[in-house]
Amino acid sequence: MVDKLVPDIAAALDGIPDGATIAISGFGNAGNPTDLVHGLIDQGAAGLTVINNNAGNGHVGLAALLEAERVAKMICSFPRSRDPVVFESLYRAGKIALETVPQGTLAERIRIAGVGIGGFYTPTSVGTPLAEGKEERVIDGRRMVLETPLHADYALIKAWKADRWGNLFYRRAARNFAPMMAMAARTTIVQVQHIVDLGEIEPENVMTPGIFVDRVVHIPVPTDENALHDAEQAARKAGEKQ
Amino acid sequence: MVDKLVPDIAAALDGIPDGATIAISGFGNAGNPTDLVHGLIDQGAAGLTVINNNAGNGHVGLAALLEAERVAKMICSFPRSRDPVVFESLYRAGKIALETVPQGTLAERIRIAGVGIGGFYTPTSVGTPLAEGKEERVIDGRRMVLETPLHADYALIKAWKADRWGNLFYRRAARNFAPMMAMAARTTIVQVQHIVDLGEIEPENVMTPGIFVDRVVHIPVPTDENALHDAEQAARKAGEKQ
Amino acid sequence: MSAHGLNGRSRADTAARIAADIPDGSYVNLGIGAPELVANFVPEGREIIFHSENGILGMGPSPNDNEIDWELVNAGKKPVTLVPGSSLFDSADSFGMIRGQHLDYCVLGAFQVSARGDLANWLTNADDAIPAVGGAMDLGAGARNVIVFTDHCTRSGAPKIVDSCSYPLTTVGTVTAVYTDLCVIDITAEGLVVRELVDGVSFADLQNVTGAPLTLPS
Amino acid sequence: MSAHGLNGRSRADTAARIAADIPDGSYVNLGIGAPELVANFVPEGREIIFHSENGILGMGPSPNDNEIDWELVNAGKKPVTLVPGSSLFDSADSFGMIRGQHLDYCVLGAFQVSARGDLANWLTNADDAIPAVGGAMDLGAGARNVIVFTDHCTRSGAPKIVDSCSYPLTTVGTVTAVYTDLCVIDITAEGLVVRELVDGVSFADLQNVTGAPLTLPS
Repeated sequence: MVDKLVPDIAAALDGIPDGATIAISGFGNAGNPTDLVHGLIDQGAAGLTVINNNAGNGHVGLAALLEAERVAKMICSFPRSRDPVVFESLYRAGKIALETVPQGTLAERIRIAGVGIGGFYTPTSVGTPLAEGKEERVIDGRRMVLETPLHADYALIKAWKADRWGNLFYRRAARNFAPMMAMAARTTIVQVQHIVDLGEIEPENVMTPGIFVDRVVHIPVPTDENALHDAEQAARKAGEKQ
Repeated sequence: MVDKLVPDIAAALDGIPDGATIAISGFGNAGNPTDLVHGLIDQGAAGLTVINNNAGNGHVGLAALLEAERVAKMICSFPRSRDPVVFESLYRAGKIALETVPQGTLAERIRIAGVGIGGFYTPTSVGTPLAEGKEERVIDGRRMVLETPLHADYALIKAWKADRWGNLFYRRAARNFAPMMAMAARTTIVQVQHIVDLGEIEPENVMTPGIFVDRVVHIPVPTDENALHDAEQAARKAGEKQ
Repeated sequence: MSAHGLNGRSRADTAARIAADIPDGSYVNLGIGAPELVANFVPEGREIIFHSENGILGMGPSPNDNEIDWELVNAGKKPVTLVPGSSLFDSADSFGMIRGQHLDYCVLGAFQVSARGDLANWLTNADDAIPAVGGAMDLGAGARNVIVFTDHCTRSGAPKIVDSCSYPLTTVGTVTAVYTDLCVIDITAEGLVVRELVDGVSFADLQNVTGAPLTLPS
Repeated sequence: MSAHGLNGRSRADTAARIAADIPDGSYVNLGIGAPELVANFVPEGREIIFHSENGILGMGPSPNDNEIDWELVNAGKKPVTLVPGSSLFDSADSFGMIRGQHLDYCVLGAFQVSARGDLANWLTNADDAIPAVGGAMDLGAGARNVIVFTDHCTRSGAPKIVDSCSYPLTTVGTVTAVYTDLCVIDITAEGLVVRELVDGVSFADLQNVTGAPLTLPS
């Protein structure tokens, strides 16, 4: 019997070794697997390479993982946020490496890793510093650069519904990078708000088929990273005033 | 106001010139826009290049278009069917050109035309006759060949539901090549069984966003190509007996 | 009055000017910041479909405070709403729309724009600048019309429209038009063509605060 | 008894033998024709998830005549059903699963298989053969385990397991095992290793009707 449900976050994150490459979905709060990221701090793996669109906000979620100095390298499109202090100070101190990738190229590089493609030519970044060192050719009159697949050892993603086969449904704008990351990772770990019976997600509406999913953990009330950030900031300010 | 609905098949197919490249979705009966294909026979365009997974069955649908000698070239993965007589006789008579493309490469070549990618490296077809003349390189230890985008001037597709913005929902296995063809074509023409109000297809469940769709024609009871084929065969046999 | 010393229009007026040029039925992506203002000025009777690169087509205005849904945010990570007819998709599909030239317009801010349509809007030359590009290179390379929405000069009065960008480029030769507090400029094969000047600003005034040669439509 | 003169098992028995080797929870694509038989022999208690390259995961058996839905067909264009937990997707995603090595097994027919695991199953050398490949090259290049299900010899008694394929290739070096009416052969770095012989067939018998050197497991 196929049953991808695991009892808790520790089981979901079991075995992640030092030095692993971890793809983390989410764009702002949408689709952000904050509970898995916090679990990863407890789990202890270090020297990680993290793929995410951003590089953390405030001192919570991914920023907390960075602040714990578990991440050796970030691969992202936009290492800036409302409150980017953690990444910026690590970066300026030379404690973290950064690979900046245009957002669409990031999405597609992850996708091709998942679908067995070895590279693609894109017009994005041509003639810019981000194209330096990349093979370039003109295709149908348009300058293009060659981009390579971005594989991950693990993906941490958040979904709205899952069944025991690992079929996933994402709500609203929570989908973003998750489907590609689920395809690109050797092991895909999902925190999900609702566990449903097989067949409850209409076959047409499955967004990530279970074949791409390895472990599902039920987190009915996920951590709200925005709220946590605000609370943390308020506490910090209150502390400063005392 | 955005309103992509057109009154009839003639309006849907208006302006298709001789020599156009037409992508036609469908896999067996599933997602097969038979009414548009029959309309294209009436419309009259000739010298066409047609992209479809197959090359017609019996004497109906795409096979009828071929039999009317409107197609100069087929690009497909499997130019065989239960009853491939039309394509085979044209091909053997040198009246039609054929480009055979592995099915997954066909799907991806259409997709990349739609998403602005200039080429991709794939392990499929390496070392086979279908890789002849293609650039090859070894990526991560795997031999890969370079494949190019497959653009279309028009796509003819069938969907289950559409709204006036052109958002589409496909039923069961009718999706197959349609989403990529809708992206890859300059003009995408859809025959649809149900016209629904804006918002009736849940935003999460839209399979082809309207941005990829140009014209929608309401065909509540589409031609069933299998049934038509069977009827046509029965009539042919009855004729032979007389 | 700005650093250039000329009496330009407000950002809201520039946003409205851009909105007036976007035809009914267009698919449009608005960059984070000032470009977002354009959505407030869609002329009555036009249906413009807004795209957000994190996976939304048919994005609506900000929600009321009691309707905020943090799983529904725009590219600036701020809560938004959906309009009837909206669709949601993943980032690969979303950037497929962009790269595949399906968007009719994108509106972006700029540090600099060159006479041949190069755009610099993602990175300064500061020693400690952290390279953060987001979707700017994809949008600049992919949209059919790349509109730049910018102040005509920097806060210190330096021209932002220049012969050649001194900042790192975002895209090469893709900007189609620039809308500023002072003018509308089309970027053509013949260079920068001034389509419109705001009231009270002369061609000579404009050339004076612009770092590349301007022409009038022939 | 077949053209090779040996007393082999039936296709159904070979299909059952393959099914017995596919572990619980596997994702499996069965080629058109004889490989489809494998689905009939999944051992009790195992959950095998069948993939169809036209966009189905969780494909069930053929429908009853009154339940036929022509929008739900398999790769052979025949009507099928869905099991609870199934998902549907487009051809690009479906072949993404294949090419991306997410399928545990595919089972394909063959004209010929070579000692190094080359597969020829799509085109003969006939002068008028029309090249029709379908998904065979994608499946053969992409699945983690590529199982060939074939008669040991052709109808005229010629070996189908050969040193080097004389027919045009489908894939190079990807076949992992061959199940025939006479045996199970693993294709390893050391060549063709006979894992099993059917009752009444000796190693010498098998070598006699095979076009490449066989070994026994060390």
